[in-house]
Amino acid sequence: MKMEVASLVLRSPLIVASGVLGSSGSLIKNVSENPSVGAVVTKTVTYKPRNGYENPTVVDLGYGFLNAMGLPNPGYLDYKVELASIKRDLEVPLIVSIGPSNGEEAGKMVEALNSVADGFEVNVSCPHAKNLGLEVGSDVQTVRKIVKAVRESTGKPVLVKISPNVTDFVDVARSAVDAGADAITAINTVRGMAIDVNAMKPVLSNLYGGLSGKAIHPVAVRIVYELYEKLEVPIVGCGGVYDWKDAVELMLAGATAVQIGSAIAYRKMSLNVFNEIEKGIIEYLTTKGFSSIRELVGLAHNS
Amino acid sequence: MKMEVASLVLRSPLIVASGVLGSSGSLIKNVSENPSVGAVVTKTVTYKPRNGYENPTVVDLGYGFLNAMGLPNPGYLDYKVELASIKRDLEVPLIVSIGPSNGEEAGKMVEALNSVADGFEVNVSCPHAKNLGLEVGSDVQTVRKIVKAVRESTGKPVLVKISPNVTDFVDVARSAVDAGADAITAINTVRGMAIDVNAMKPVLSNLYGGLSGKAIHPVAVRIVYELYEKLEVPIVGCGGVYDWKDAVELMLAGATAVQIGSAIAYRKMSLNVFNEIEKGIIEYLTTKGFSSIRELVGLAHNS
Amino acid sequence: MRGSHYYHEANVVSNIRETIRVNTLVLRLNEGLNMAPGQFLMVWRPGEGEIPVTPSLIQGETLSLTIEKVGFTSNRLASLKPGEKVFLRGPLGNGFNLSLPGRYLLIGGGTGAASLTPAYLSLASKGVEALFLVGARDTENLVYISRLKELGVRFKVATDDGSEGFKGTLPEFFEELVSKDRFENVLTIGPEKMMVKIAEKCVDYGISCQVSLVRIVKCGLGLCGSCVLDPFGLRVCVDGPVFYGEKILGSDFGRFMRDEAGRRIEIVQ
Amino acid sequence: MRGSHYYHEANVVSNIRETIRVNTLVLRLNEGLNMAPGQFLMVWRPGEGEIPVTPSLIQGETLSLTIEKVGFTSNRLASLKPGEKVFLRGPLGNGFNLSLPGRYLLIGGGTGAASLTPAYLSLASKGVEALFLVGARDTENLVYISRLKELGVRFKVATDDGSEGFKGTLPEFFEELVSKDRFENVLTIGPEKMMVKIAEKCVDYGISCQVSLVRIVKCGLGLCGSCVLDPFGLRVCVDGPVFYGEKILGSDFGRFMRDEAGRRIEIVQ
Ligand SMILES: Cc1cc2nc3c(=O)[nH]c(=O)nc-3n(C[C@H](O)[C@H](O)[C@H](O)COP(=O)(O)OP(=O)(O)OC[C@H]3O[C@@H](n4cnc5c(N)ncnc54)[C@H](O)[C@@H]3O)c2cc1C
Ligand SMILES: Cc1cc2nc3c(=O)[nH]c(=O)nc-3n(C[C@H](O)[C@H](O)[C@H](O)COP(=O)(O)OP(=O)(O)OC[C@H]3O[C@@H](n4cnc5c(N)ncnc54)[C@H](O)[C@@H]3O)c2cc1C
Ligand SMILES: Cc1cc2nc3c(=O)[nH]c(=O)nc-3n(C[C@H](O)[C@H](O)[C@H](O)COP(=O)(O)O)c2cc1C
Ligand SMILES: Cc1cc2nc3c(=O)[nH]c(=O)nc-3n(C[C@H](O)[C@H](O)[C@H](O)COP(=O)(O)O)c2cc1C
Ligand code: FES
Ligand code: FES
Repeated sequence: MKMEVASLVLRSPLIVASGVLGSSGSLIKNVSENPSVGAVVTKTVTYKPRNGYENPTVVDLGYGFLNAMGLPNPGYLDYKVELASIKRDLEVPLIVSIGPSNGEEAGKMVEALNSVADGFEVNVSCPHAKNLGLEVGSDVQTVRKIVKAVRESTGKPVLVKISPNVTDFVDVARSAVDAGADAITAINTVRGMAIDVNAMKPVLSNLYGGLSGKAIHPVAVRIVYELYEKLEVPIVGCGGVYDWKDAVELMLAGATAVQIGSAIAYRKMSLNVFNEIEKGIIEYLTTKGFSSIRELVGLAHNS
Repeated sequence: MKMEVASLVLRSPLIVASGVLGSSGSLIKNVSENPSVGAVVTKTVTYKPRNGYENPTVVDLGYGFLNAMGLPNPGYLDYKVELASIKRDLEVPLIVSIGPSNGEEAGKMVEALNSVADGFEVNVSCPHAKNLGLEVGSDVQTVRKIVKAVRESTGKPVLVKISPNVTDFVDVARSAVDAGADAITAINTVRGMAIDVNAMKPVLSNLYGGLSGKAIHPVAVRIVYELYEKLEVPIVGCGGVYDWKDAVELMLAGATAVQIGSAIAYRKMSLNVFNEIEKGIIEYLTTKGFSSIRELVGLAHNS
Repeated sequence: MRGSHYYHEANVVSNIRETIRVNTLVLRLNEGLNMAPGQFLMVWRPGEGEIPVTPSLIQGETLSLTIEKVGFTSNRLASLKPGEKVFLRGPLGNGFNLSLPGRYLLIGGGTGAASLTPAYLSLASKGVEALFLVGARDTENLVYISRLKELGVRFKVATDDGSEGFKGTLPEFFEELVSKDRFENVLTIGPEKMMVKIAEKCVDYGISCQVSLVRIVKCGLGLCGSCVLDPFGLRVCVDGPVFYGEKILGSDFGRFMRDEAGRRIEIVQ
Repeated sequence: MRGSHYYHEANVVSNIRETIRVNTLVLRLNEGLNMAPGQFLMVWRPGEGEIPVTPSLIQGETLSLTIEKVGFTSNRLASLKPGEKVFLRGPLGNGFNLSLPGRYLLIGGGTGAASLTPAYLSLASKGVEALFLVGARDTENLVYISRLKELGVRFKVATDDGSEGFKGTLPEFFEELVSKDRFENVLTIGPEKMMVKIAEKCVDYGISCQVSLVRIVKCGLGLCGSCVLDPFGLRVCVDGPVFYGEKILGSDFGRFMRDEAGRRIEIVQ
């Protein structure tokens, strides 16, 4: 199921979402050996190393997860070394996720990481990191500056990942595109909180976190659908993809490719979910008489 | 479990959420006979009658529902007659939900309905009605004008129901309080969409709708928690309450009372859910050594 | 529900004209629906609406819907051609209780004759004695008769003008039959005024009577209150559509329903 | 998980000082946890952190945790008083395979001696022959010994300085034992350098060896990648914490782990 997003050629439209593999380079390498994986987005890397928040950092809700990891990562310099050590052996494009707090950081990180990245995803949407993510991503001007700096530092495809927590997400996405983004990833997690009735306290040490998984799937579908009508660039769908139907739903809404995060949890050597989803999509294409996955993209729209 | 919200005295903190009983007065009356029901909020009534949207209007997601009913209702004049016919026999406070598109409509509706209402809930948060609900509720100025008009037309308690789809929901809530709201109801549904992979079209005739049920519970907890820190008025929690733990979670976050909507679906004569939740809360209070439910409110906060 | 994400797809195999106002669609699905007689489906055509229908045949992957053209969606459905698709949500609602002891009399007015057929076939397959009464204004308006014959259903006909079978209304025919013969159970689908009369007579005769109601169904899940039967607050979509007649006599049954806007309106038929 | 919304509440019944650095908390829950030996729990104190712990006793509603004070959270937990509460998430992870045939040798270093106890008791209750080796630097650092006696565990001691039992390290003691006696299975929890040595010897002797690893566990659900064992991409929290030694020899096992920020750091012990 070959597919193109921005100028990245993917052997499958299924992409590993940022964050769920941690910072392990070798894990990225292993994952890339799964023929149903089309690309890997790295854990978001920041300018300085971050330990992330204290535990508890995740709550299991049954129909999704709430997380406030706090963007733990070794910092872009160390991470570059790690990624460089595996880059040569990678079988799929490596999309490096960066979480800059301003344009200057963005430029420096991208320049340094350019040699190991096939593309970048700019995370302006993490709902729980101070001075990062959503705190920059809800301001249209800051997003513009950051994306501009990224654009000026690389010729490689630039994706910008947006947040569902912002009323005017279309404006944010559009300003990213105006500043040079080649594609939009939608969505990051939805802000939420869990309180334990026995402990009588919020569970997450950061108090609130980001909701992912099944619970946010209809939100992702809605946002992808709306962005597809408003933007000219490809959209990468993300949010609550657990089976092939969830993936197809995002594609019909307008996603050219689909990212998978939460569904990876729990499963032993857990990338079977990619194989199952790819198999399901192929069967669906056959049953419905499509000759390529491209034909699905945006099909739910009237035009 | 007596409780006071604004100046409404409730025999139980569990309130029937707006919309789930349709427009039936006699259904409201029957429901009010359940001793675990503390108050009933009516279906949102608008200035003019509305048929609502064409079917399909609801999607069952398993972990919640997506609905775009389109605020079907007989209009405030007819509805007043219906409510008047049952008001005398009601055993609980009747909170009339109104969905005005501007201050003038709001004032007229409240004046007319004043004689049948024990309080009002102003719906500025319906995520799918044109010129109503969220379309007025995302603009702080419009909210202020509408609430002011309501305030000037009644001495009865005024609740304002807010939307999770607005980034600055705190500003919206605060402007409602400044304009005279006695309490805030949080939350209405979260915008979402479902596309059927066989039909390859959005299911809802309105394309997108509002997500309710389990899926939005963590969002409700987060918003109630935040409003509790920022506002001085009581907060009525709403969103994904299916069992007593969900209700307690909202109370610990800061809700003085709790509304229940989606959980009513499916159950035969379905108000058992109220009895079960009340029983669960009472057991919880006993086990944890509380003497009144008031002690729970906001307990998850550090102060 | 979710398994089919969110609807079952069905192909129209044939479209049979029953009367000037009524057609029967024969559908084929990819999987059987595991439906009980009396349960209903929400039938969706994207862009053309979704309406509740109680199938007139349930046989593995084959289903038929007998549809009266009353408005936009039913007209569209009734004119579908073989190869076109419909999307089904369900089964919804409670269905008939077919395990009560004794003999059954089934009384179908209008498309109700069709919708009662699965109940008859289910009883017959269990060896329960059942008689089917089918009624209409005149011969031209009788539906599903040829199908009933094909299926080997034991039925009798009543027409208001006597153009076929008993001359008179179904309640009149029913009265005549029960004065001669003993039935322990009645199942009925048809115009509410007719069903009320039958339900009242059943109370007099001590016969258990199950009626299937029609209200405006929107969600079909007990969520929106659109289909409510006042003053009991029964929701036709989950507490029904089948009710015991004696339990709802005296309510709005046969007298009032609500329109799309929730206004209480009088039932004329 | 959700049933307990989101944690199980447990009361501290007693706090037993094992050594200067290690305490055992005896806890009482409202319900049993249905945990297998080798599985772990996330132990939360609101405002004070949450850490992974493999219980040192699992007996119905009674549970004990043997905790070494290494940082903020473990220090807080190790100093809890009776009546104070902890909140438990789990059981998590895979646990030991205790249905392999043959005799078992259990080798516990540090708090590992405590965490292996449920495995011993489970084997003993099934009548499987098992011997327990407990090791530490010196007598002062031996943990859980009195509890092992109470529980009737068949155990032998090794200390580096010979102040009690065998003089030498656990791998040395192990070498001596297997040269004389035959064991089909080894289970071990302790410092990784020690476990690597044992796992290597097991390969030589053709003994099945299960080791329990420690990494930085954050989510405990296989979601965040924090606990990964490179280069296999195994997640200690769901694929482990128990692994067959021969499967992970040559990996970062005993050599590298990742710190909270995901930096690869050398393992010193
Ligand atoms: C449980 C159930 C089972 C049914 N089974 C069948 C069946 O087997 N065959 C069949 O032909 N019909 C059946 N109906 C009725 C059918 O659903 C309506 O005729 C249909 O919804 C009308 O839709 P429309 O778009 O064609 O007409 P509209 O344009 O929507 O309306 C035309 C007229 O019908 C009334 N109406 C609209 N919707 C409904 C509704 N849901 N219930 C009652 N009245 C309505 C309107 O008020 C209007 O007067 C059933 C209804 C229910 C509730
Ligand atoms: C499956 C499993 C079972 C365990 N069972 C036990 C047990 O039964 N008894 C026991 O005492 N300990 C056990 N541990 C180790 C225990 O979880 C850590 O000692 C604890 O997390 C340290 O937390 P802290 O806040 O006290 O220290 P911190 O202040 O967080 O750290 C102190 C030092 O310990 C390191 N560290 C922190 N967290 C971890 C971690 N999760 N894993 C490894 N090293 C860490 C830090 O890098 C630092 O060097 C187990 C660990 C795992 C993964
Ligand atoms: C544990 C965890 C960590 C995550 N870390 C990141 C991250 O570092 N950067 C990022 O852009 N998104 C991160 N995300 C968000 C996911 O990439 C994804 O947008 C979100 O989880 C929705 O997809 P899902 O429902 O498939 O999980 C994280 C999600 C989870 C659950
Ligand atoms: C079918 C349906 C109809 C609704 N109608 C209204 C309405 O008329 N006015 C309103 O303020 N909220 C309406 N709501 C929103 C609910 O009152 C409630 O805010 C929301 O469903 C979240 O609560 P829940 O998760 O308990 O359902 C409706 C919800 C549903 C599911
Ligand atoms: S149709 Fe919504 S409750 Fe019956
Ligand atoms: S701790 Fe998160 S994957 Fe293991």
